[in-house]
Amino acid sequence: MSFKVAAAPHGHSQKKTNQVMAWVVFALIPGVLIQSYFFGWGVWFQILIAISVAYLAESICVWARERSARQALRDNTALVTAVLLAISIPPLAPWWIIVIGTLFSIVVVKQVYGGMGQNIFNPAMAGYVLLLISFPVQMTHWLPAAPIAPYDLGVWQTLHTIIFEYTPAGYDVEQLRTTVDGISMATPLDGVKTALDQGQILSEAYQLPMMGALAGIGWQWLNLGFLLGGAILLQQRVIRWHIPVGFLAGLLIPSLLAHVFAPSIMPGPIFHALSGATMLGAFFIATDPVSAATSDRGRLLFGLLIGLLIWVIRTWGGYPDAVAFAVLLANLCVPIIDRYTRPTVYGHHSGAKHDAE
Amino acid sequence: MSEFKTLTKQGLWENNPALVQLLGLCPLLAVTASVTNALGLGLATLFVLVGSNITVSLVRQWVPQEIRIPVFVMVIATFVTIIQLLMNAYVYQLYQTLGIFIPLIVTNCAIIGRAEAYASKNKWNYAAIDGLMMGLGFAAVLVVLGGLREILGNGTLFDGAELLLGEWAKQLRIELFSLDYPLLLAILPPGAFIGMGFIIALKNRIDAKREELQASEKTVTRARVTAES
Amino acid sequence: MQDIKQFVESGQIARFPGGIHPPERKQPASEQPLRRIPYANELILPLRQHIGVSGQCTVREGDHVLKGQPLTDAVLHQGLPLHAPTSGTVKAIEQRPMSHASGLPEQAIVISPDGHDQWRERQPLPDYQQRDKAELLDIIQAAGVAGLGGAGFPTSQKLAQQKPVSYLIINGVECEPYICADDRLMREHARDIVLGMRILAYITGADKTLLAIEDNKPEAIASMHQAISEYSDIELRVVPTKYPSGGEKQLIQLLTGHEVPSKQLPIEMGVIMQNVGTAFAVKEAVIDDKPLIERVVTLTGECIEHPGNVWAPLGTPVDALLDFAGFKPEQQQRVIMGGPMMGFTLPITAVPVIKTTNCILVPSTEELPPPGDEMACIRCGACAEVCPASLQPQQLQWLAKAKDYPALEDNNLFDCIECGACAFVCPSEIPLVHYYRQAKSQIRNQAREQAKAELAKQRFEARQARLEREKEERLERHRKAAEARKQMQQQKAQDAPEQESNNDGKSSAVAAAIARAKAKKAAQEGGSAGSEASDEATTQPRPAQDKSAAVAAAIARAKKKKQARDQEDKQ
Amino acid sequence: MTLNSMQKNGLLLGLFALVSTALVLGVEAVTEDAIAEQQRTQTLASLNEIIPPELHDNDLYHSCGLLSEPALSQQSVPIYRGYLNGEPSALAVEAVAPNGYSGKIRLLVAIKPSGEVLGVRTLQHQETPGLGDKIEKQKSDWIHSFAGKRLQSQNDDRWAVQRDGGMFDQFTGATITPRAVVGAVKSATWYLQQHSAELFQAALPQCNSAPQGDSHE
Amino acid sequence: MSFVVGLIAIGALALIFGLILGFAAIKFKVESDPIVDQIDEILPQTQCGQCGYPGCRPYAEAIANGDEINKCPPGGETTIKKLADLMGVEAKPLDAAHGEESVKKVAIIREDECIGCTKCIQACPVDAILGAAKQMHTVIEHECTGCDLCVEPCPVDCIDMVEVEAKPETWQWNLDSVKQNIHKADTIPVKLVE
Repeated sequence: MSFKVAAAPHGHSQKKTNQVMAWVVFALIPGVLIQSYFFGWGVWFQILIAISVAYLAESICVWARERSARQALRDNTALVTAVLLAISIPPLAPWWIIVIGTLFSIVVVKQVYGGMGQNIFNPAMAGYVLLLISFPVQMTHWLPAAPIAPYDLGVWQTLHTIIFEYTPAGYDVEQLRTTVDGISMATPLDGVKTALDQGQILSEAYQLPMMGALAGIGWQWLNLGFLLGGAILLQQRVIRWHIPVGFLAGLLIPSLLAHVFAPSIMPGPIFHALSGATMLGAFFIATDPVSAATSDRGRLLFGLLIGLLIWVIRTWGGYPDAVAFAVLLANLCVPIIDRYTRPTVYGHHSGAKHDAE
Repeated sequence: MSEFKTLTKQGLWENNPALVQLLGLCPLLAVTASVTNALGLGLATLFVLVGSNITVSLVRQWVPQEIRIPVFVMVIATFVTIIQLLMNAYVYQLYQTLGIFIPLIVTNCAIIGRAEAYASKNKWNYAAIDGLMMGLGFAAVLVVLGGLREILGNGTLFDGAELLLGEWAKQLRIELFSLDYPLLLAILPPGAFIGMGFIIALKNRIDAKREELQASEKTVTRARVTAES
Repeated sequence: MQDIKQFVESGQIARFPGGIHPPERKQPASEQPLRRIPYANELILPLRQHIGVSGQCTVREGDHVLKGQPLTDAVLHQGLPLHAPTSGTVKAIEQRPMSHASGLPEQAIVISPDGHDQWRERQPLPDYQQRDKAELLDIIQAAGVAGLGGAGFPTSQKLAQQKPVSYLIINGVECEPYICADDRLMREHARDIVLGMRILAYITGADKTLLAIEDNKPEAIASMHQAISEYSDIELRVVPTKYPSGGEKQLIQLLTGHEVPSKQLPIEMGVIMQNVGTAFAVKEAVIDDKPLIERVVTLTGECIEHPGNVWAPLGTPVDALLDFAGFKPEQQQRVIMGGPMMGFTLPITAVPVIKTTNCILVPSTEELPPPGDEMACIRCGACAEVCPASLQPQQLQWLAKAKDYPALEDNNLFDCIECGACAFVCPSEIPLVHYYRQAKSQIRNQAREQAKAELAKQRFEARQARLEREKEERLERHRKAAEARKQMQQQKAQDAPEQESNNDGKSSAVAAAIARAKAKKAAQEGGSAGSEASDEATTQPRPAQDKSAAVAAAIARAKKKKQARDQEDKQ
Repeated sequence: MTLNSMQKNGLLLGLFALVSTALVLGVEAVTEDAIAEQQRTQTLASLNEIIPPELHDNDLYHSCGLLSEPALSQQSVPIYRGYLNGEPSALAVEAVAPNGYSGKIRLLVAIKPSGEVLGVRTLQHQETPGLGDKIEKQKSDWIHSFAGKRLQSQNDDRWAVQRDGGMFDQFTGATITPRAVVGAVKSATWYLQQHSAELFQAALPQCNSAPQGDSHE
Repeated sequence: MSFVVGLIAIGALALIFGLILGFAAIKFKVESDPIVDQIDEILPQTQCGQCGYPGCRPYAEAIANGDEINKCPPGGETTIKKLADLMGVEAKPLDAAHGEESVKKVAIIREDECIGCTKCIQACPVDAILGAAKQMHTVIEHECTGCDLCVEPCPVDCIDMVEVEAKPETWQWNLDSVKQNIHKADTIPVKLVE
């Protein structure tokens, strides 16, 4: 009788990769619910479109590359990419925006680089940046949050807008975000930045209609929702604390210092923490292991770098939010970070050599 | 004749300066936002390449090994400056567009690369053909990339060709489609990198396919180290 | 060195990076007392059981051997002799499948026991302190004692290092899941182990003996604690349960707070480590004159009815052990020699227990699910987190797949102890250790190939030089012959008018002979000046004409034979 | 040996340098006039667009003077003065908007002595194609929206993009570029308005090099 | 005027740089790297001639002069990779026209069929065959490079190329081979140890 031959070790622990990815999607749920509450049904349609396109694109690529499609589709990485991209873009963006973005993420950023595990950039963020650079108009058309929105769109109206770029009543997105007094509503980050650029001081900027108690109306809750999701991931040990902590430290410490020194023109840490994609970035995007640094020290550094870049770009850059750019820039630095944060291997400590003498 | 054939194949395809040697990427990526620009820089580079190749080949006997690089650079710089002056004088509009990229031709490694690798070792007529073919290869890639980016980013082809070719060229302009929202990325610098990547990938794919097709049944006679004794 | 002393004296336990806590599953095997297993029908003793060269066989097929009688003679000092586990007849000396992951066969002595279990003459030595260390080392060597914890390195060799030893560490950690052979041995033979430790301490001259046991073995700790209570220079160190605390390097780090420098031996830092099982074997070898002929083996896993530890005579086939314990194989059954982390699967069970066999594990699919499909690495870093050597397993994995051997060595592949922690936690179920093993063996093979290429090059060059020389000699010969001919013709021309009537044929023959002789002499001189590497065959004259017929016949014969063979093949 | 090699290489390199330089200088001599002519035509074309021929009868190109004025630019900028029948009729100055989306934007701003803006042209910029480049007259009519406007005071808040509550359109998706252009035109206009009288009088150093013409990049 | 100044300035600069270069050329002359030796070092030294050159060294010289690096089947992928690194070119797959990379082999002479013709001895590039005229020949296994040059000359076809026997210590952890390995015991003839 002959027995099965297998490689050691003969046991296995911990979650499988596809389960890890499934947990990421699961932990996004609170944030997505909040987003759909404040910003309408659009996010669900975007997610739906993104997932379909992602799986279709992934299947075709894997088929063209003559790899096992079953395995590639089961690992759930395409799902994560699709959902992250879908919740990053404005919920009422036309359908072709998310299609182009997802295609770019999956085909160019992921598969062309060799598929799962091989991409040097975060696919969702690279797709987002492509969209932001190419279609800045559509990509900055965020509606004001529900409590201050001039219009309330139903499911059908939302779908109509996504498909035809205007509501059944004939309003386009630009009109939807314009209040009765003819002022179009920007996101809090954008609003504050514009106000500051025009020489207003922070307290004036905070009087803007879209500002809420902590940061922007809707946005503050959205960020808290993603923070909750992040806590779930940490608790499940799907991610480790180094990147989020580095990320938030890199963003909040400089903003705190700046706020202390120039309280009238530098927004404080609470505003930064609860605006834009901060929490989504800290817990869901920067923590993508494939494109992040690997060692613990390296991850802390990687997170710090992203946080710092976000603060720098938000403060002095051309775009209001900067999570995607910061993540991509930090992705580029990963090989260097990895190289210089390599832990000393057992027996290679200088102390060890000294003792040998 | 066969040398001519080889040089043609090398320059246009097998050893294409842009696709294979990856030389001169700086101007290549910078000016290929439209076909017109690409064509302009391609022609300028072609001219310099041929001129420098011939000159280098002619003087090669008198140039000692140690100072060959400065001499080649000087030859190239002279040609580039002359081109710049001529363009400035006679095709001013295009000069405005390609402006800063013309002096960059001096540092286009493809040119000094050819001077060093080919012209300094071969007769002037061969060197001229080499320069011509390499220049054509380079220009072709420029134009293809320029076309790709212009179509994606602008929906047109040969937009502004009159700047290069004169008024009649206005008819060349083709409007493929009118975009409300062009794919800006294509005409921005990252688009050049991505487009270039795809063109190189395509070339490699074609080569692989060709190799597959002509899996030649060449046999190699095995040398015997020891049989003769 | 001073730091180490300070650390050890303080009684601290350090930490090592990484490590994992796999389910231990030492029960129920650890709760059963040690049992003896009846001798199997045949005992298979591979000539080579450890790193190094195999010994020279001293018995022949059909010989009768007594229990404890040496079967091989250790050539040089590196090898270890092998002993008959019981009395019986040498049934065969042949290739048998080996207890090795490769399943490759090796030369083995097969003994069929006669049932009398008759000992050879023994000379117990209770007063080992009276003998000098060298003598004790010889005894241990002659008893074939090898390290029973891991690789089976000859114990006498490890002890013979001429370096000062401060600490003798006795490793009773046994961190790998399932395995409880040392645990059982410590519970039941504490006094013998301590005696062995005394002998080892005496030989090494260590200042202090540290006995390390993991805190998941309270009974063993209690039993050992009692046994060492009378010795002031033995200290018990209880280390927290974590895999792989039992690794030599990791345990040294735990107990001394220092790392063994890469590519150095622990002895360099004044530390030497032996397994508890080895200590027991040393005691038996020295005091009872009982060579290493049996060892404790854990039989465990859910596919076994009576798990437990047994005294298994070396050479006992694994199937005999499994039958004894009531083995009920399932579909896709794995039989693992060693533990679940570092053990290897046996393709067949007709392989013997050898000196390094500590466990036979037959798990069910539920308790140790077989690995799923290998997925792509997502660089999650879980492997780096658990690596006790602080390596970057994911990086090594990329490099191993890319076969970038120089980079692998740069990334310290050879500091990997193959503990399997990385592969255990990998969410993509990549058999990381397997890749490292392949890469390591390939790197070693490349080094071998390189050495071989060097040799080939030398030989090729020597041959070329020789051919060149021979060619020159031949030319020289031709030239001389031509000269001689010319001279002769001249002479002939001169002589002709004078001695026309003389027999010129004769004189030319004489001249030719002289020329030949000269040429030969010249050739010989040239030859002796050259190296002796010159091969005799090529300088041999060709076979004479009449022989060629014989050759032709031989060729014809060979061709016919070949044809016949080909036809057979076709059929 | 060393000396020999040094001499040989030095002389050879020197010789090559002399020949090359001579060639370049020769070509330069040949093309000099053509180049100057080209630049003149180019600048004139732009100038003539915003200062129509009926508004001046002098040679605008030669009316150029260099103005050092921190309110307009750190460097001295060329200023062109148009006269009709000896009377001052138009002023044009190069203004720089330093805060464009990607770098500086060079503009040509012309006003009547009355303060009314005659026109504005973009000379050079690196704004995002498809968005910011609508400040080019080829791409959009936006730049014409300045013509005929007047500046009431330095803090005239109608001189801003609509988003900031002003009267000028911003382009969809791009606010920074028009905001920068409006700001630069505003300060240039204010300066010209305030100083028009003295500027027509002032003796300014002659421009030695013509400005760069309209750019399409 | 500027014409003359330009000429003089550039000329003088060039002259100075030329002098410096001339000086440096002599002063910092580097002995050319014996690239052929480095290449030869990488080649497997089987001297099999499959590359089309008589021996490894001639092929090394050919590579140094620009020949392809993928003509060495015995060296296989590893050698090509190393050569690519050394020569700074892209590694490419082995040129199939020269043969395929296969497992390491050694020559074995079926001794009862050998007629003692010495032809194989002359063919062996590394003198790894022992024997004399009309005497049975044998291969010194650990010196055989597996080049198979001796196979063809043998008039009675008594030389076989057999795979180098795998040993546990040289085993490459190829788990797929385990199933075959366990059957090897049956095929290996039982040998008595003297």
